[in-house]
Amino acid sequence: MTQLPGLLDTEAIRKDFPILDRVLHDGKKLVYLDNAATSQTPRQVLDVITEYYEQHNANVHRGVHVLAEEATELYEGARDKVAEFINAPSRDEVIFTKNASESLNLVANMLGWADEPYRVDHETEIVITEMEHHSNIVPWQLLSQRTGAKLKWFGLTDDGRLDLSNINEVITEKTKIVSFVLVSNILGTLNPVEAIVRRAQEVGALVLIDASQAAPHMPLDVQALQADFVAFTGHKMCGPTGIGVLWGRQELLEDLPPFLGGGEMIETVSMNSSTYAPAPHKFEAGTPPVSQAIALGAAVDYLTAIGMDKIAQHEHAITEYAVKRLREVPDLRIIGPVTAEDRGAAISFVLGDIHPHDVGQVLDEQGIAVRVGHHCARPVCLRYGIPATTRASFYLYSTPAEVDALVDGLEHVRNFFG
Amino acid sequence: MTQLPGLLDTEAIRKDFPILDRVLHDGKKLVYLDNAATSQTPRQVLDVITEYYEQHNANVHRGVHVLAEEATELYEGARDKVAEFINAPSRDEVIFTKNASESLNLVANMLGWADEPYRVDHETEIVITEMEHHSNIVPWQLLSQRTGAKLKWFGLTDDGRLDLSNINEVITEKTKIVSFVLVSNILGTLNPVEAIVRRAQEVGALVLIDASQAAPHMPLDVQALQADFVAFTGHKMCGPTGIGVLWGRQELLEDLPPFLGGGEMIETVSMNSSTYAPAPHKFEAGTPPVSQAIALGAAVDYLTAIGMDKIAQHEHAITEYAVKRLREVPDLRIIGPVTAEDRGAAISFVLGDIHPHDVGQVLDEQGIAVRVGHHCARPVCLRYGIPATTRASFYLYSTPAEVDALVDGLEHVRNFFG
Amino acid sequence: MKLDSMYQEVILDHYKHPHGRGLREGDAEVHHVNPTCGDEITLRVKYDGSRIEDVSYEGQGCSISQASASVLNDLLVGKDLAEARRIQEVFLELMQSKGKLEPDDAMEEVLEDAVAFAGVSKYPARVKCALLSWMAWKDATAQALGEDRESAVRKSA
Amino acid sequence: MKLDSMYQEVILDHYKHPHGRGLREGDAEVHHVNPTCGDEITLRVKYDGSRIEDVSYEGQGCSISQASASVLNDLLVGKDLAEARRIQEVFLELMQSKGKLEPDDAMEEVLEDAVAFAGVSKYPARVKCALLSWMAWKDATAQALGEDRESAVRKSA
Ligand SMILES: Cc1ncc(COP(=O)(O)O)c(C=O)c1O
Ligand SMILES: Cc1ncc(COP(=O)(O)O)c(C=O)c1O
Repeated sequence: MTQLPGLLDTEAIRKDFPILDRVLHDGKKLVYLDNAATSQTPRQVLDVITEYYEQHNANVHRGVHVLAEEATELYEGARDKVAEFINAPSRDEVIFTKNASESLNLVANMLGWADEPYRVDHETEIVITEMEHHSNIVPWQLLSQRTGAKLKWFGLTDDGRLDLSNINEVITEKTKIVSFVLVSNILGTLNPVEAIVRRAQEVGALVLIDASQAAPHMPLDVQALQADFVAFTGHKMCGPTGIGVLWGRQELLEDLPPFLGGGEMIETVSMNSSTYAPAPHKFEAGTPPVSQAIALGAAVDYLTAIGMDKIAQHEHAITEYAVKRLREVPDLRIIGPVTAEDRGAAISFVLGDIHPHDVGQVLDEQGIAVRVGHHCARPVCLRYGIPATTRASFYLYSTPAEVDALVDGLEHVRNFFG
Repeated sequence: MTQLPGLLDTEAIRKDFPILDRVLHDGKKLVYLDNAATSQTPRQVLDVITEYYEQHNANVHRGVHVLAEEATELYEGARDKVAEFINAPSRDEVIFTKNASESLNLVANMLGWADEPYRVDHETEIVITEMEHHSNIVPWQLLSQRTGAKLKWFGLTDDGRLDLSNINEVITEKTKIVSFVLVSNILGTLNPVEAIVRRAQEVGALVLIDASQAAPHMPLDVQALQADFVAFTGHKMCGPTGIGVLWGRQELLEDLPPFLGGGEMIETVSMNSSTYAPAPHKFEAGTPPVSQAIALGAAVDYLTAIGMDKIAQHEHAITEYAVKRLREVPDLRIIGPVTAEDRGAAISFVLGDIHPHDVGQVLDEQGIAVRVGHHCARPVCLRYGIPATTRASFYLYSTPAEVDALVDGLEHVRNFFG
Repeated sequence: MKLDSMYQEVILDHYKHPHGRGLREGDAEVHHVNPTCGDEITLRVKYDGSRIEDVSYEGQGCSISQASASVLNDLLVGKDLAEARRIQEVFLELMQSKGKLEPDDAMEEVLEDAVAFAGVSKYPARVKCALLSWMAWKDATAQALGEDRESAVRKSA
Repeated sequence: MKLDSMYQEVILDHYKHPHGRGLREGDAEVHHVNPTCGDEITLRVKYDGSRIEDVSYEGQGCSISQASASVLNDLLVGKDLAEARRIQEVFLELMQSKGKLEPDDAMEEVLEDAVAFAGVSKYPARVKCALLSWMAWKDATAQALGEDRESAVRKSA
């Protein structure tokens, strides 16, 4: 077996993930390389979900009975865990949403309804980048259409990086918000936060960072990032579906208006008017995703016990190996950075003129699960003149042997369509 | 043991709910009477959740690999189940949200951004009722503030029913939307849908029904209701947290604009503009609550196997018994209908001048879980001049013995504060 | 091998050597995409009364969607509309059969090369690829004949 | 019985016979609510320099929130602000102790009747009830002395 420096003990880790033992088709063992779409869920997290429903399930915040108190403590305890995980200055800055997309839409909507100085209107500008996930494009297109604000974006260089050469023209005094992805889900690129934040601060624009592909894979420190908001999603970091996070600076969360209205987010309600609870509750209307938040807390415990720095190291080693091996495949072109520097563990590529859909299908027949398509980042495909890509993405349980299986599988694809 | 006609075999049913065996404090068996806040979750649903993560977990819609196909089939299969459960004309009319609150906010936001003839603006009116849950008040207050539309509402009669005497003044030609609760979570009242829908149709207003307290407890037929939208929530009907439903008429869903933007809800995206997928996907931005939807499908299977009519019958019998027994308690005043006719299984009351918080605390000490407070329906408390109520609410596993325990517990409360 | 049931020789042939590809003059043009994977097709129809004079197309996509467009061109050009509709319906039925329909002689007579897609119907994610051009044709026809513009209307951002 | 640790005689006494209840003249008035349960209090403070001349209040709520306001009135009226702040802090510490703090003599000296709330600190949902009037007092004081209006500002719909 290939040995690389910095690898985790994947043999032990893989025992925590029952699904990795699954056998597909006629005896092919699952090679799961679709982690950028969603990660698998360890037994430790599943046990917490079951225990919650078997022992503590109740609606939170509003009860004096034991179950309600336990459920509330578990739910709010999960908030503490997430706050610590991202080094938030205060637990009250952690808002639970249903996914990263809601987190991003939440910010867009808050700014659309905000008072000055935050308000986005027809005299202001919004800045994103060409490598955003659709979930960080469409909310801003909608906001721009609905307020008249101008939507601008950073383009990409040929090697899959942000083109910041015109940063002073893109981010101007009119810019109210700059929203960009920390690690691209299609290119794998890790973006230079500091340069963007510095310019945004210069002009007094708020910064929202989409950390959906970062939070699962590397230590995340919202204070070090110096952003105003950070969004990510539970199902990509060993947590369940149905849970996302928005972190925001406390003063902003105090000043900004609510988005969804309803139970839990109020202070007092009469038919004529209502006042709102302080953040984070102001932004959590209705019964929150209680068991999902608790399970995310368990996922955070799981990841922390292994160590986010160790996970990053492991993925870096795997990525380095994968880039090297993929570059040996004839006719294969990596879309995105072609080294392992400043990149995450998602690698997109095209294979000659074989359509990714066909690549994915033939790989699947061998038990290898990759994603094909535009990966919710169609502008990137347009930018590089390709209809779609095939993407392999790794996580803490990925092994060099799985990289080898992918490379062998691609050989098979080439023969099949050769 | 008290035998009532129409009861379910609760002995068998209770075996499905592990939490009901829980012992609290010093050996007190849990008497869970907080079902209007959230229901408990049967083993059948928990098993489906675990099996999903251990066997099929993948992101939906976008993959060609086996897991992605299985996950998609399970997720879309859950949509079929829910559609059948509510007798929806088409499965594409079922939108998965995170809870009923999001479903209600979704409609409010669609109408705020809609084109004519749906658009809510400063020349139009919104109609709700005084017995709405905060989740069906605050979204309309926000919409009214943000568009200038006038918010109007039906008042309540002294016996806890809607006062429809001035229906023609409340619902007028200016009314764009009438949104009301089918069964009140605080009063228990079952509202007369037909009269309201008829008047709304007369003036061309849309009708949204909040069925959060109805879907879990009685057969729900969206076609029979003749509403335009129906909202409900998973965690009150044996499903998990983190999942809600909005049903809407297909033509409306086609015509109305999206709310949250992002992955999954698009047809095609470029930096300059996007087009949207047809409903329901248009309204499901980002990775949906996959496992939660699947679990809700399992909950629907569970409820259907028992039979919604049988569940309604059971609850009616329990409610009748509970109303009778509670009325025997000295100084107890029921807030809401004092018979079991046209009401659900949530019964609010006040006990002399003992504050509900204290009532709840002393009951809890005996293992009896009730909810106390304003139940996210503070205007109802204001209307009846009370600070809060104690609420006992029943479900398919509730027994006459639990009603007896409640009544004994209240006797204890009276002695304690006597 | 299961894969061979999807990637029949006939399909790979059409994919590598598509028939009637390219955009020519038409009475109506539509652009359809498969949001799942980004497959796209631009398709034009030309009618001579109720006779299909031409179906021309451009697009990008996987072997299944490309081959399917090529087969469509083969099957429909020259046919009368009623006949073409029947072919389309039979093809739709086959594709929605989840691999449970074994094409019989009658079906083979109607679908010719298109029966090769029977294996694709086992793969839900790919059924949409196979249907892309057929849905586009249906839509373009409705537009050309001014029957029903409904399905062509999509809210646009 | 665990319940008795919450509902101490002292607390029930204050609840049934509250001290200093009613609204009288003051330098500042605040209205606080506990969104969890709807408990409300309107509270006024009157200062004579740094001496608390009066704390008057009206409200509705459970035994714990009502008794706590009564005890507050007992403890703070007539005290100097610095001393009152110290009492408030000790009470806060006790309430946040989750039942793990056994009040010693020193604490009893400071809190007098208020030590009876030690048992309440075991019930997270009720801690807010016990603190409602104390938070209102802190807020009203800040307003009366014009120190810090921050905490009084709430966005209103
Ligand atoms: C009548 C009613 N409407 C709406 C809701 C909101 O449901 P959720 O909290 O799941 O959003 C509830 C329950 O809390 C309810 O009882
Ligand atoms: C970079 C990035 N942003 C946002 C999202 C959206 O996350 P979700 O689908 O959980 O809302 C994703 C994943 O799909 C992503 O990769």
